[in-house]
Amino acid sequence: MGPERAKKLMSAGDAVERFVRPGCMLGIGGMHMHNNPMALIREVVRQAKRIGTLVTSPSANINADLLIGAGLVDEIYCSYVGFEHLGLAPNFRAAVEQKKIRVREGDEAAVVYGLRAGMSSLPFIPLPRGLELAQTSKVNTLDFKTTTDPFTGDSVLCLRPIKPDVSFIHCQKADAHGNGIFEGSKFTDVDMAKASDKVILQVEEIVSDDYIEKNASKVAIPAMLVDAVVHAPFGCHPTSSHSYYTYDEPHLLEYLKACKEGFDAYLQKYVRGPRSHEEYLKVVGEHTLANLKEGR
Amino acid sequence: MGPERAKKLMSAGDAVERFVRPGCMLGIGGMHMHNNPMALIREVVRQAKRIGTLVTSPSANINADLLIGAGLVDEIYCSYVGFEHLGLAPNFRAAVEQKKIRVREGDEAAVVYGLRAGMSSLPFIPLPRGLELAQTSKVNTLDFKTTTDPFTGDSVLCLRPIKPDVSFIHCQKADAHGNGIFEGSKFTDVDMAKASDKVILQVEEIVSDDYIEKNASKVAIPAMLVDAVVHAPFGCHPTSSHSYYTYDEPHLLEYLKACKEGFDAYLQKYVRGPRSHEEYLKVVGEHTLANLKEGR
Amino acid sequence: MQPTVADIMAVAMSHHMKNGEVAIMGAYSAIPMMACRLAQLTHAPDLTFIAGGSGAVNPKLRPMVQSSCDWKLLTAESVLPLSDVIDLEARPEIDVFFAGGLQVDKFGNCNLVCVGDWANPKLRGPGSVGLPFLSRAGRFVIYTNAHNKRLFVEKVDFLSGPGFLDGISYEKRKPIGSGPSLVVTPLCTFGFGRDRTMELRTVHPEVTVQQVIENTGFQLKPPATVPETTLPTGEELELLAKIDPKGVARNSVR
Amino acid sequence: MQPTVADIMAVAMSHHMKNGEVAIMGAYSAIPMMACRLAQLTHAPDLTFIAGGSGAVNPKLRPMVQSSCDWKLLTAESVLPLSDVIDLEARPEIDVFFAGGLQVDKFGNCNLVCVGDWANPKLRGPGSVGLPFLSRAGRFVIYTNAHNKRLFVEKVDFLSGPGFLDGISYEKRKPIGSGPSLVVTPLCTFGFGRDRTMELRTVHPEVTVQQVIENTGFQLKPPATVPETTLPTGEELELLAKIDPKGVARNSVR
Repeated sequence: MGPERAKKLMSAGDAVERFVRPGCMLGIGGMHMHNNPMALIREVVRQAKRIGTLVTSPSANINADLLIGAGLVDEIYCSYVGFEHLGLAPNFRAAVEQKKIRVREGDEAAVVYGLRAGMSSLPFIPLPRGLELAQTSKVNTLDFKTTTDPFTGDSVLCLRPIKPDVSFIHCQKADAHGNGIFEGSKFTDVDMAKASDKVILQVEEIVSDDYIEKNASKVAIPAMLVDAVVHAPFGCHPTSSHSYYTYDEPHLLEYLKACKEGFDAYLQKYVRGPRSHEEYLKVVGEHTLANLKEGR
Repeated sequence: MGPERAKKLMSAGDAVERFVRPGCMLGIGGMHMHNNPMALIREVVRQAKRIGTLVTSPSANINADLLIGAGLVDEIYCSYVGFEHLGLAPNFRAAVEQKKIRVREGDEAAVVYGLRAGMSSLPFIPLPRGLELAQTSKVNTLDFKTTTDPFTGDSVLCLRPIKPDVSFIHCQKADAHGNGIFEGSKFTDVDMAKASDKVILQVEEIVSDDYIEKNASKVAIPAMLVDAVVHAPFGCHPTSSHSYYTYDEPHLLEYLKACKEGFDAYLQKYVRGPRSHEEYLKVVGEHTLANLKEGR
Repeated sequence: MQPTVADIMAVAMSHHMKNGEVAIMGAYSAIPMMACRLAQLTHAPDLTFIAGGSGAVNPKLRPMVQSSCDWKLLTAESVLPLSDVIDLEARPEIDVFFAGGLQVDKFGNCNLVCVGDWANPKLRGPGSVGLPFLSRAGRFVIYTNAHNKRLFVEKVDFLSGPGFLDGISYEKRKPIGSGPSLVVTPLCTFGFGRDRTMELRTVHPEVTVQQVIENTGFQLKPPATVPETTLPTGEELELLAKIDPKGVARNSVR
Repeated sequence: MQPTVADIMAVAMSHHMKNGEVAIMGAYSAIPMMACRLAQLTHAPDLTFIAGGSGAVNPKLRPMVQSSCDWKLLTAESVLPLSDVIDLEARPEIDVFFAGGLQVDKFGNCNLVCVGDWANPKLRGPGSVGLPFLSRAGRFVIYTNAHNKRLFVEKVDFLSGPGFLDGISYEKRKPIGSGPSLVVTPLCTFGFGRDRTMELRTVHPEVTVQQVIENTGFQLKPPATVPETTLPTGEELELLAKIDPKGVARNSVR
């Protein structure tokens, strides 16, 4: 009963065009080779949107490395960019060594506590004692500063809040309004959504309002935080989407090889060539996708 | 397969005797007339354990008022003690007006941000701007102090972390190791468990290790935080246990009346008289309990 | 069907809500919840409301309940841990906060802590709970289930929820939100004037301006004619009866 | 059945874990996960371990996987949001933290950031991730999948994970945890001496002390006889084969 509600469903292209301003701070969810919102990321490359500052979960993978390889990232605030058991992140590595990118050195604490400060509207956040022993704060004086603990008089290391202008988050299910459900790990994605001004939610499946009502306790991202819902089955490929499909290790190895042997060819074949996510999936091939679903 | 794991199951009496030190800071979960861990609280009264500081969720009810009425609370750090649509909290009100209790005046922000600082091992936590306009911080200079925002130079109101020595938390299900599942609202109970040194978990139902493995994503309190698991069906009576039974409004009204007309009689009938939670339930009566289950 | 006082109050609050806004309420808020649900079913399908402590976002109110933390509220769109609710309370997204108090003063300041001096209270109330967040809300609505001189006072004895403070110094404190916007009582509705004090806007049916003046503890300067509060339409009354068939909220005033 | 290098490493780590402790590991930690599961199935049924980014507490490793964030790890006892894992990392409850690095120095300091100067790196690594939390862990175990002079260095080029710092000033920094306790490499195990530097404790079968010295970038003063690393028992080997039948971790070294 009652009047119709507005829907936030749109294509990846429309969402990126509308909500990613050139030069903005972009937050990207997912961790290691899991839940990376790749359909949205490939769209950023297609539209050649410059990213002022890229911030990711504590462990970035191809989500960051691809954007860096496409030459679109001015600055990265990062804790880890790598491919876990598959090795280093070649584009990230090369860009830093060749000084083609500014690094705001972070660590897990920087990202997690920084997002917390952002999501809770704290002016800054003091860190647990001991974390000041690492060298991170010495090479990043923009984000780490010291104040006085008003209760003990001790000097305390503090972090600047992280508040992305827009974030890309992938979860498995959402309704058309943006009530999002994770069917696996949440990583730091809920915190990132809460800390961000705008959120684009990429999902495997659109579910009905009724489904959400019956599963309200599973909704981790409330619709009020979400500005666009993008339906992108296999949208994390070549990374995994928890409980839907596993990561494509051969593709990731092909990617890593391409980084060394000619990244433009990779971008042409998989990113700039296909005009949409649907075309990308055709390039990857049904058979491959079916196998990844099997192997989840 | 493998060797047997230790179990943390014990009676309310044993748990309170073992983990509640006289004069300690006690945290109590539940909110308004829901999920109050009453079986444990009545046991504190039976054992006449003095509470140095009582801290509750942002909205306490009979959980705080009963302990105060029994004369066991030296100090309370509180945001709200009341009975919602049923009126004020008579024992709390009388104790404050007659200066029989010290009040560390708080509010929702104080409890929630304080627990967060406690659970995340932060030395202190700065508050979002605007909260300093309320009078709370002016009458509680123990918990609220000011420092300098190292990023802006502004003066910022900060809170002391809340770290209870021991907390009583009620959830609906747990295994014998303390992996706890809420089948309804979590209130601030997970935060409180994380901020506390020791946790006594009161539950409606003990479930198997297998059940937990199949529902791992629903476990909100990991066993490593829990020191004792107390099986207490209807352990929240006269408050509700979400999804298991509703609150006993006639009993709460009887309680409110008793506070004015002779609280000792209430304590004798319902708390000190019955020697255990099982005996308490007999005094309340099967028929009443069955009705509350119906009305959930 | 005759509207109850609660019906009239709910409709006044419902009309105050705009489509697409986010509202939040705390304890003892059956009428604001009913008002928000009514707004969703009429002019504001994209209104979002959060039932305070329960963490329920857009509860369907099947059935309507008294307690803000009732399990039945969890038939909703999502259920957040309270910690997340507090984060949202602190965000600029919250357009409307519903507030109340033991005392409310002419500047819309609210007090839930005590009558008399804090250190020597004549009456100790429950405590401030979420009222300090009023300073960060887009705007806020004050609702009360009574209207008398003990409740509507010249100056609150304790400042739990900051309204326009003393009026004069408000701007200097760099407020984040825009302060109180509407007051709904069992007798009338108030708005706020240029001097940031309460002004009588409408009186409910069968209530006289004189009655309001006599039951208000600060001076009112009502205009010559004060209109009657807009009554529920037939459609609104039907919807209210559907939302709350047992009268849990509808019969909760007087 | 012959033990693999990974088997020997896992058993060394397993024996280091005590019943009732809590352990945590980050990325690329298949061997530590296997070690903890083995400990649970032998002498430490009440050991708890958290598989880093996945948030899985006590994953059953059915099956064993390479990635620390794999969905398959969620067959576990509980699954925490990463934010909760970080809170636990900062609590004194974490008895053992598993760590590694691009470089590890003689004081047990770890570096995951860069080789060379941070501003002009010869090699840029992935980043520090959770290593700064080593300063708060009860103790920590360093494991590496290689053993050479580029990895085991005199002094790390970047301090990601604080070990005993420069040894001398360690106490003055009021450490919270007790620092590194064990190092497990494909060649040997190290402990730490009174001067807080690494000491060779055992060499794996078919490895000579001379080999270890030649592949370590800081000076070692091994005693006259260095015992062989304790080999897996028949029962342990059987359990390892059950935990990891496909050799995902067991065949991951060399």
